[in-house]
Parts: sequence; structure tokens; C-alpha cells
Amino acid sequence: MTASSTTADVPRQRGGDSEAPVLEVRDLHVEFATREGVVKAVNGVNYSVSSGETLAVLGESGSGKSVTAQAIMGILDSPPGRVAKGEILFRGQDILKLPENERRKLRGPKMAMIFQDALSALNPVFSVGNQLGEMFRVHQGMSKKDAKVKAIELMDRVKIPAAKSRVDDYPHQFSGGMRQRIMIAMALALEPDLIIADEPTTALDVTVQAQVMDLLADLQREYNMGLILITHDLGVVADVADKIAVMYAGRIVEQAPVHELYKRPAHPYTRGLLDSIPRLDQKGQELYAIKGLPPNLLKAPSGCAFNPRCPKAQDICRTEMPPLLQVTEQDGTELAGRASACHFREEQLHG
Amino acid sequence: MTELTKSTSVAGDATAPAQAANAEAEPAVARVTQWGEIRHRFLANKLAVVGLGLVLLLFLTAAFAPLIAPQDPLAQDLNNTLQEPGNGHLLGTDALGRDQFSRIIYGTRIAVEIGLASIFLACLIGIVIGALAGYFGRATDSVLMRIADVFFAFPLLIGAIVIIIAMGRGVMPVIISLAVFSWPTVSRLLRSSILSVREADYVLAARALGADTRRIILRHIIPNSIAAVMAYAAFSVGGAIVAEASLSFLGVGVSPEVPEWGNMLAAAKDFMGVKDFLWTYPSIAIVLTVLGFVFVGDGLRDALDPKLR
Amino acid sequence: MRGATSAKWVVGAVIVAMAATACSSNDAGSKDSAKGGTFRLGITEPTAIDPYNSQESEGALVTHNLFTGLYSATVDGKLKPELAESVQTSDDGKTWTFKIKQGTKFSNGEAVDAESFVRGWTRVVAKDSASDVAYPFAGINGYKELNGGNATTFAGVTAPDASTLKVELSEADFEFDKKTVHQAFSPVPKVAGAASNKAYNDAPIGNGPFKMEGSWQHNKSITLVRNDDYGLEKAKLAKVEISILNSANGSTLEYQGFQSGQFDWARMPTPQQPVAKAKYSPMKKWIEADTSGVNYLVAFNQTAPLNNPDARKAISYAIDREAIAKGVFQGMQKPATSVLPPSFADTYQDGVCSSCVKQDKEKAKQYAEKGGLKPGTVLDFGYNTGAGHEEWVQAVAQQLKDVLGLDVKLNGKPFKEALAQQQDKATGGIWRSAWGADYPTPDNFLYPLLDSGSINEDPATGKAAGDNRGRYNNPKFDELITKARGTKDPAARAAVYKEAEKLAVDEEQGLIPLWKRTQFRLAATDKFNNIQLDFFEDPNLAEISAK
Amino acid sequence: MGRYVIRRLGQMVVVLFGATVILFCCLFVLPGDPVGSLGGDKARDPAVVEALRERYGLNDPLPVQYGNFVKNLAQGDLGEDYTQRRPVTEVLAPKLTNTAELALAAIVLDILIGLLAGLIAALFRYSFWDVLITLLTTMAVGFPSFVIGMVLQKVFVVQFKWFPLISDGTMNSLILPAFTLAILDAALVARLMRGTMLEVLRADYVKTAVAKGLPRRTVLVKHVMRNSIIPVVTYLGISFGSLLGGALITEAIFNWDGIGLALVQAVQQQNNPIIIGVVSFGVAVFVLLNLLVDLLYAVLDPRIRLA
Repeated sequence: MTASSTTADVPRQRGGDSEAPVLEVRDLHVEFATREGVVKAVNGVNYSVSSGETLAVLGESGSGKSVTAQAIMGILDSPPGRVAKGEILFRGQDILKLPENERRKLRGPKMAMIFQDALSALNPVFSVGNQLGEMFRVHQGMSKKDAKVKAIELMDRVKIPAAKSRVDDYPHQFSGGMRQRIMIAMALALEPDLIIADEPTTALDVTVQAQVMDLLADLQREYNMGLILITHDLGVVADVADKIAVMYAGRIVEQAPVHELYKRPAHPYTRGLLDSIPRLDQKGQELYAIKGLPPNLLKAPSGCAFNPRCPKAQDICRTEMPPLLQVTEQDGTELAGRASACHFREEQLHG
Repeated sequence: MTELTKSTSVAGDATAPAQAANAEAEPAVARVTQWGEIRHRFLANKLAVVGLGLVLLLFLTAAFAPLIAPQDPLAQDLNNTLQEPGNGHLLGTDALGRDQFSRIIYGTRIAVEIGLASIFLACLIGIVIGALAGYFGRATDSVLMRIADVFFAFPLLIGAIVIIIAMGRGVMPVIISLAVFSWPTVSRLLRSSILSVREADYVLAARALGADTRRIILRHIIPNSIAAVMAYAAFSVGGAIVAEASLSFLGVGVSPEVPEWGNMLAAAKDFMGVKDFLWTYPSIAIVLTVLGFVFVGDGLRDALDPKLR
Repeated sequence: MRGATSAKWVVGAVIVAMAATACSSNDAGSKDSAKGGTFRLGITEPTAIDPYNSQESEGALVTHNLFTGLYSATVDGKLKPELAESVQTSDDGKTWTFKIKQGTKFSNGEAVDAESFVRGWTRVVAKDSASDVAYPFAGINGYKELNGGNATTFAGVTAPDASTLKVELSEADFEFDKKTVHQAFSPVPKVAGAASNKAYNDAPIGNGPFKMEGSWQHNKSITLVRNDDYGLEKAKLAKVEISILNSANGSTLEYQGFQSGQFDWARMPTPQQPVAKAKYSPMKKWIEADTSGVNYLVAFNQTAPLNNPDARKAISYAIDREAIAKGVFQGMQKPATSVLPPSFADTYQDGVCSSCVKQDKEKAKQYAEKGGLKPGTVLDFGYNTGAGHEEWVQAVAQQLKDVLGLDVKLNGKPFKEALAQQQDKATGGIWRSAWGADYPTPDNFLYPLLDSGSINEDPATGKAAGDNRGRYNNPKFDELITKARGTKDPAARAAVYKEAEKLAVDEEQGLIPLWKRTQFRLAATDKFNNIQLDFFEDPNLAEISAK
Repeated sequence: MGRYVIRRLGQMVVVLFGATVILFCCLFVLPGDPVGSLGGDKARDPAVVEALRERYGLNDPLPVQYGNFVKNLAQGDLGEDYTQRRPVTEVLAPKLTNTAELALAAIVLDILIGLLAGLIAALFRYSFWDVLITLLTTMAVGFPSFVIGMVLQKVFVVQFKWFPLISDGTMNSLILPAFTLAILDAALVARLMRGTMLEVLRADYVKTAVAKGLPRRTVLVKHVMRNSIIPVVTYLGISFGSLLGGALITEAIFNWDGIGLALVQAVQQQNNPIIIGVVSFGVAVFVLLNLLVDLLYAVLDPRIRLA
């Protein structure tokens, strides 16, 4: 079977150039034109992800994390949205420069996306088999019958019980967890190099969340794919991610390997996020919450966008925008893969 | 559901970031400011304002018809029949030498009278029956809704003709016949919005706080359902005016001697190609009036429920 | 869709037509049958073309050309013998003996004899037929029994031999022969069967100058072809194609069809008449005729406020017929000054209704005062809607208001409702009405409209079922009518009818004449010779010939 | 599904019963005698009136008349028309064909014009075409069909003579009436289509489809159209009533020999069997059509469960 031969091949290839990132985002700017003015949703984001690596992008809603993902996939609503500046390198090639038709061919076979709400992300009027099989029919010109066989295989793959009898069912006939598995199956169908999962478990029950997350992680390992996991849930991230980028108001405010970040956040916003996770050992204490609301992107505050909410904000925070800079140990040694956009990053890290 | 103009719909476009930004900046729905909000959104809609202008013009013309009309709309002048526009008659004269401009001006009265009265009556019946059905549910609901189905099943014009057969021509029969076949839409609207509002959080909250049912209906359910009814009503007044003119055009509306646009068109029909001014001007009057109500209805609907755009 | 189906129809019709012409040209000795031309016109759907129930002008058009009876009427209301070779009338005016011309045939070959007439007449009057045109037979002995279902034969109509038709009347009527021009008096062949014979209803076999080609295509068409075996003077046209148009806009369609060359004969909508006249009159394609009818106002003689002649005269004087004719009808209607139409040359009295001649406000007011019509008196003015009367009644109402200060209440109703109200005993005021003659006799106006015998009041409900809905009731007038009917000499009879009209219409103003019945037609005189409007307001198909 | 259909058919019978009862009551209160006059405006002979009243059972009490009506209706018999005395079914059949033709042509136009205009407006949102279409559709809603009909007739028949005034049985004579009848619904369909499509275009599953690397055409035709069409189908079902009402006007203006014109004439003539025939037919078709639309809705949208 073709499927088995490719699965055997591809990981080897990928293993070959694991040093070069699958995807690299450079200085990405995304804007939305609205009646009230131009909304700058993403303002110079940089990140990369390699084969087999998981990058978690963290942030509140409106922080620009989903928009970045949509820009990568090329599914921004445009108009009004557009990439104003920047590069998105997929295996070294700037895909923003590709003609739409070329770019389309990447989607599915090379990169795929998993959406937050599988119920609305699956077309309600087509059977799941149809929607899964569509990947094979469109990209590989497979016949309807063969595509259906593949669809059943995929459903088995993501552990949907009785796949054969359910392949003709419609999305609304599945439970939330099962639907998300179908989304995952659809993303995996053509074994892409990169998967972007946009809050894949947010809409699910807690018990199901872990199952789906585990499944995703297993499959990622198995296929050695790059994974961008977009979430606002720090709990989810800890187990699966290799590195984390924290976004706030369209910028990355902190970047770090996962455990480093948990141990020692280098940005007050990250600190706030971590503190707001309920912990068993602090039962009975009042839960921490970051005060205030995310900024209005139409009129972002001057200086650091987080300053109105920051407990440690100083005058400089209100006037000068802090760039994303390398974070060092107290002795000055650079911390690999760590950066923070805070005027007082060192204090935050060590204090 | 549908969009009207560029200006109004852009706001609805707020994609992820802007939406998030706006939504969170205005927490929950501040019910106190709702009406102000609606007015604001309505007035921001250019077509709606144009429509409002047309409707106001219609009302004013109807109210001050005797002052505006240069002549008695019934005064005949058999020596000056079928005069082309001009020569002392701005829009010409009809087959009995009556001043067409004055007749069109007076025609606003019938249009306003029938349009408003029939829809008001329809809303009244519809709200009562819809509220009863939605509130009591079960047997009451199914009986009332079957009755509504019966009336709903008559195409408006055809049903209206049947009633007019029984009642004879005239203003009152037209009003009644239009109302009788329009109310089911209102009651369905009200019933379904009651059913959905009944489970809405703030109603559950009110119930949890121990508010009694009647209070809930009057204070929470009706005001929230009325919005949809109002938009429907504004839109339907235009429809009722068209229906009323259609009935007259078919020779079953108000009495032929009444200065009314449909009557004028019916009388002018045979002059097609000979005296075209006889039907063009009443047509323009009808179109402007209906457009006015359509614009207002659209604008109201959009303002009341921006989601629907 | 439409295109496909109607294309099929057209093809079908062409094939039928070709077959028909092919057949007839093979017939011996009818070389000219393919010649003669085709006359095309539009009518609205008739009620019936079978003589048993053929009634309005459209039905008459077809029936008269399919059937030939004892007499026909000329345009000016004169009798023209057809199958009646001779007639004898008893001195009491009750027994009529007609000699039927022998040797003529129905188009199925059956001979036309006296029995065919008995058959035809019986068929109309029989109860089961429920015919709308049985009333002209009402004066014949045995009518009540046959019409009421108590007899199956018509006692007063007998055929002693094949060429003799004997008719016995219950009352003297020296004008009975004139009644027989009505198409209901047609002979029918044996195949006609009962009135419920649907096949015959839609494709009657007759003895007229034309015969049916195929059946009546309801709402589509009726096609007539020349009857080459016709026993009298044969028609010249080879074919008559009658398109059936929507009655809602029949005249508009006819007019447009004429303009585009689709029709050779047409009516036109009133508003278009002046334009059409200006255009077609110089081309000699314009036909204008005062026909045998009158437009008038019913005045309710027995109910206030018009229960005296003075009040009725006040109304009549107050109306400016001339102004309305000019202003509203754009000069296309002419004021009527009598009930009997000018087409009845022997009895026509121009200006017999002195109040009709000219509007006279002074006289109107004087009569109003005498008749108790005070300013502010409520006057109901009824009319039937949907028939084009909406406009001019308003003009009349306005004049009554202006001149007499009456509070005129216009009351438009669909015809049947209007009728019910007119028949009601309590109804007062005036009502718009019109009358057209069924046969060319003054009796056909004066008796139904003004004789007390035509009130026909139902004792239980008080409803007037007759045509004298104004309930004019004057024994003197009734006497005159009876006298006229019993007068054998035509000139003396005409004098009595004139006297009766003067009494009822002038002296007592039993009803109020308004306009003559004036008809306008367009005719393709460039293609056809001798086109005229006949007594029934139809083209004289049997006499038209192609140029 | 089967049970649902049966239940709905049951409701339909109730609705039809109610509608015909209303109809009978309205006709019964009329003062005129339905057989009281001839086709023209002459009174009928009393003897004939009586004979006809007997023949048509008009002397029976209303409930008996209604019972007979229902009994005959069950056998597909709508009685006899009062003027020509031909079976109503026979009189109405060709008219029905004509109206069906007109209505069908109008619905096809509705769908063609409406969907296309809505599609263009939604896809090229805020473009010149969108603004134009939005404006035109909004205006069209304000133009009563008799005004549209008269304008079309004046311009294309009287002025340019492109179309015949008399229906000559060709496609040509169908165009203007069908257009007149279609215009309002086409505009409403376009507005509905535009709105729905904009909503659908924003839907997550469309994003998914794009993210799956489907060609634009597949995304539009399969994923967007299929979902956008659902409300349009429902709308067309409900709009059938207004279509019939519009047919009254359109047929009157264009002399289209359909049931609408027959109704208007029957009202003037108090030809009750025709009125009853046309109105009950209209009601029945409307109700049946809505059942079909609901069933179709369930087919188009698998989320709908008929119960």
C-alpha cells in the first residue's frame, strides 16, 4: 500500500534536516481595515518550529496568536485582513511570495490546521467521510470509493470506534471529543510537515481534553511533524510543548523553552498568567487575576502595551516600547532560546 | 440576515481582533442604553434616514393635505378632462377633470390610514395570540397555531379578496382583510421569540430571583420580543400599502370615487400609451412611500439586531 | 413550456386546416371553396354557442352563422325572411302559421323541416335545459308546462306537415315573427339531443351559412368554414377564425390585434376611441352606429325620494348629458332623448323625453321643489363595478349635488349584488342600467322596462324579479301595451307604442334615459367588401367578401 | 420521517378544512344570488334562477352545501361553473397550466437572478457590483408589481414593440409577465442570498475548507453554495403565497389567462364555484409546498430532524 511506504519514508527525510526549521516566521505584521481605523493585530512576530518540535503560542483572546496562524495558513479574511510586512518561510521558501495556486497546494499535503470548535469547523451538511475523503480526492485525485476507504482508515487511526459504520454520519451526530478527533484525522490525512492546532481542546470537557491532547502528541511524534499549538491554557502546554511563545497585543512578549518558562518567567504578563492557574497546594487562597482588560488594538497604549495592567510598570513602560531581547543569567550568560520584551526582564527573571 | 449598505455593514465585519477588542470593552449588554444604542445605529444608516425622511414627508402630507393640495381632489371640471400636466394643473387632470396633484396628495391619507391601521391591528392580534400560545404552550399553543396556520395559508391578496367579497368594498373592509391575513406572521414571530427568550439567561435569572411569571412576561419577554415585531411592522406597513393599492387596482379595494393611488392606476390603465401621465405620477407616489417604509424597516431591523445583518 | 405546447397547437391547427381545404376542394363543383378568404376577429368567451343557451353578442355571432331560422334582422331593425316562405296570422293575433322553405339541409345532411323547429324550440324551453333564453317563448301556449317540467312537449308549437309550423300564443302578439330572429328560435337536427349533450354544445351541427371546423376550443378559438351546401344565399368567406380573448381586456386585445394586422374586426377600449377614430376614420375603416339599446337610470318609482314624477324629472333635468358625453366620453357617446332607439325607425321619437334634451338647472330646481327633493336629501346612486362605469357615475353624482344640492351616495357593487339590491323593495334612489334589444320590436323595450307585468314581485319577499326594477306601474300604460300587441296594422301599432313611450318616459319619467347605445368598430375594409355591424352588434359574416 | 409526513398531512387537512370553512362563510353572507344574472348584466328569468338553484343545491343550508362540496371534492369534482355550466375543473385546467407556466418561469428567474446577484454581491463585497445590486434589490422591494408591470408594458410593448401585447403562445409573450412576477422575489432572494453567503463565508467550516487546500471553486460551489442555498429554499416555499398574489396582478396587467385572472373575474361575477376552486387550490398548493420545502430542508440540512 502506498500509505505504508510513505509513512516509512518521510520521517527519515525529516530526521535528515531536523536542524533547519520547517517553518520560520519573520517580522510578521498583519492589519485589519475596519471602519474605526486600521487594527494592527500582529506587530512583528518572529518564531520558528522544526520537525518533531512543538511550539506553543500562548495568549489571551485578541493577542494575535490565531491571526498569526491564519496568516501562515493563508486563510486570513482578506479583505479586511492583510499581511502588511514580513516573511513566512516554509522549508526555507517565503510562501507569501507564492502565487495563490501554489500556496493552495501546500495546504493539506504540507501544512494543516486544527480548529478550536470542530462543530463549526466541520461542514454540517456533508458526512465526515465525505469531508475526510475530500483531502484525497482533491489532492491525490483518488476515486470516491478509495477516498472513503482512506477516510475509514483515518478514523480508525484517530481511534474513532466503529469507524466503518460511522463514516457516513454527519458532524452533529458525533460527540465533541470525537469531532475533534475527526478534525485531527483530517489534518493528518496527507501527513503534512506542519500542523497548526488553534486551541484544539478549549471547547472540550476536561476529561476529553487530555485524551485528545495525548492523541495529537502521539501522532505528532509518530509522523515527526512540526506542531504549533495555540492556546491560552498553560496547563495544556506543559506536557506537550518544547518551547513557548507568549503573545500580547500582537507581539511576542516572551519566548522560552517550556520548563524554563514555568520555572522562571521573564515577563510580568507571563508571571500573571502562571499565577492565575489554580493550584491544589494553594487551596483556600484567593485566586490571582490579571487586572484590567486586554488593550484595544485600535488605540494601543503608548510604550509597553501591557503597562496599564502591569503591577510593576514604571514611567519608561508608558513611554518606550520594550523590544524582544535575549535574557541572560545574572552572570551574563545567555539563556538559550529565551527572550523577553520587558524593560525589567532581568528583574522579573531573577527577582 | 441581509445587509443594506456599506456604511452599516462594515461595523459587522469586525474580525477576530477588533471584535475581541470591542466586545470586551463593552461588557455584557447594557440594557439601560439599549434604546439609545438602537437610535444611534439607526441614524448611522443613511438609507434608513432617507426612509425616515420619506415616511415623515408622507405623514406630514397626509396631515396637511388640505393645505398642500391646490384644489379639491373631488372637484370635477368636465370642460378640462385629461389635461396634460401644466396649465394650472401641475400633474394634469383625470377623466373627470379632477386635479391629479391634489388627488395624489389626498391619496397619502388613505395610504397612511390603511397601512398603519391594518398593521397595527395585525400586530395587536398577533401579539396577543402569539403571547398566549408562547406562554401557555401545549394544547393552547397547538390550537392557536393551527388557527394561525389556517390564516397563514391564504395568500394575502387572495385572502383579502375573499374577505372583501363578504364585507363589500371600502376602507374598513380593506383594513380588516389585510390585518386578518397578516397577524399570523406576527404571532409566529412573537411566539418563537418568547420560546427562545423564555430560556434566556436573564429570564432564568429573574425566575431564580423569584419574579412571578406575569412580571417576567411583561418586564422581560414582551419588551425583548417587541423589537422583532417592530421591525416587521415598519416593513409591513409598506407591504400593506402595496396590497391596498393592488386591491383597488383589481377593482376590489376602497370605493372608486375615493382619491386613492390604486384607484387612480386602475382608471389610468386603459389610457396606457395615450395618457401616460395618468399612471406615472401615482406610481411614483406609491414607490416613494413603499421605499420609505422598506428603508425604515431594514434600518430598524439592523439597528435592533446587528447580528442579523 | 408555453412555446412548445402552443407550437404543437399551431402545427395541429395548420394540419387540420389543410386537411379541411383539401377535402372541400375535392368536393364536386365547389371550385371556389378554397377562395373567399379568411376573416379573423377576437371575441371574449361566449356563454354558449349551442342555440339552447346562446345569449350575448359573442354567442349570437357564432350561433347566427351556424344556424338559420325563420327570419333575420337587418341592421335597421327590419325583418328579412330566411326559411319562412310565407306566414299567416289569425285575426286575433294568437295563431301563427309559417311555411318552411323545403330542400335545405343541416350540415350533416339531415333535412330542415318544421319538425326541426319544434325540436329546437322545445329543447330551449324544456325545464332541464334551464336555459337563459327561454323567456322569448313565454307567450306561446304550453310554455309554463314545458318550462315548469310538467310537460315534455311544447303544446303551442306543432308541425302539421313537413313544411308547416304552427304556433299558438296565449295572448295576442302581432309581432311574434320579430321575436324569431333571436338565435334561440333556431331549428336543430336530431343529433342535437338534450341540452346537456356536451358534444353538441361545443360543436353544434346547424343549417347556417357556416359550419364548425372542429370543436369550440374553450378560451382559445372557434373556427367556422363556409357551408357549401347552404340552402340559401351562400357565404363568400371561406373561413372565419375567431380567437377567444380574455374578457378582462378583450377590447384592448382586439384593438391591438387590429393594429398589428392580426384581426380584421375589432372593438377598442373607450379611452382609445378618439385616437382610433382620428386614425382610422379617414381610412374608411371606422364603423360607428347607434344600435338597438339605451343607457339609462333606473328610478325607483315606489320608494322615496323618487316616488313622484316631479322628483324624477328634477333628476333628469339636472344632468348635463352633453358635458359628460364630451368631457368623460371624449365625444364618443351621444345623449339619449328617448328609450326606443333610433335604429327602430318606425317608432323612434327624438326628444320625446323633454327633460333629457338639455340640462336645465332652473327647471330641475322647480321640479325638485314640487317633488319634495330638498337640498340635503339623501339620494342613493347605485352602479355595478368592474364594467367601466366607475368614472361617469361620479360625474352624474357631482351634477346632482351641484344643481339640486342632493346628498348623493354612490354605491358600487358587483353586478349580482347590485341586482339583489335593485330587486329589493326598500331600495330607493337611482341605479345605473342599460338595455339592449333581443329582437327588433319596441315591445322589447317598453314591456320589460316599464310594464307592471314585468315587476314580477315575489309576494313573500317583495323582491322584483322582473326587469322593471324601477317598479313603474301605470294601468294606463299597461293598457296601451296590450293594445299595441293586439293591433294588426304595423303603422297603427307603432303609433300606440309611441303613445306609450311618451306617457311613461316623458310625462311620468318612469326611467331616465342617459345615452344612446353607440357602437364603434374597426374593420379591414381594405381587404373585405361590405362589412357592416348587424343588429346583434356583430359583423355580418355571411355577406362579407374578400377583395 | 414517515410519521412526520403523516402528522403534517393531518395538519394540512385541518388547515384546508379551516380555510374552506372561512371561504364558504364569506361567500354565504353575500346578498346577491350567485345564479341571479346572466353572463352579461341582465337578470335571469326567475324560473331559470330557481331551476339553477335546485340544480346546484343552493337552497340547501350552508352545512349541507359544505358537506356536498367536501364529498365532491374528495372525488376531484369542484362542481359546475355558474355561467357556462361546465365543470370547474375543466374550466380551470387550462388556466392552471398557464399560471403554473408563469409561476414556474418566475421561480426560475427568481433563482437565476436572485442567486446570481446575491452571489456576486457577497463575493465581491463592497465592490461596484455589490453596491449596485444592493441598491437595485432594495429599490425592487419598493416597486409594487403593478407599477413594474405597467412600466415594462409601456416601454417594451407600447414603445419598442419588442413583445406582443396579446399572448401569442411563444416564449416572447412569457418574458415580461414572468419578469414582472419574479422581480420582487428575485430581489428578496438576492438579499437573502447575499446575507446568508456572507455569513457562510465567515463560517469556520469555510476556513477549514480553505485550509484543506481545496481549490477556490470547490470551496465556493461545494461548501459555500450548498449551505447558503438552504434558507433560499425555505424562502421560496413561503413566498409562493405572495407569488400567487402577484400572479393576480400580473395576469390582470398582461392578460395572462390564468387562475388569477379567473379569480378576479369570478369575484365580479360572483361565480362562487370558480372562487372556491381557485382559492382552495391556492391554499392547498401553498400548504403542500411548505410541507415539501420542510422535507427538502431536512434533506439539505442533515442537522434538521423532522419530528
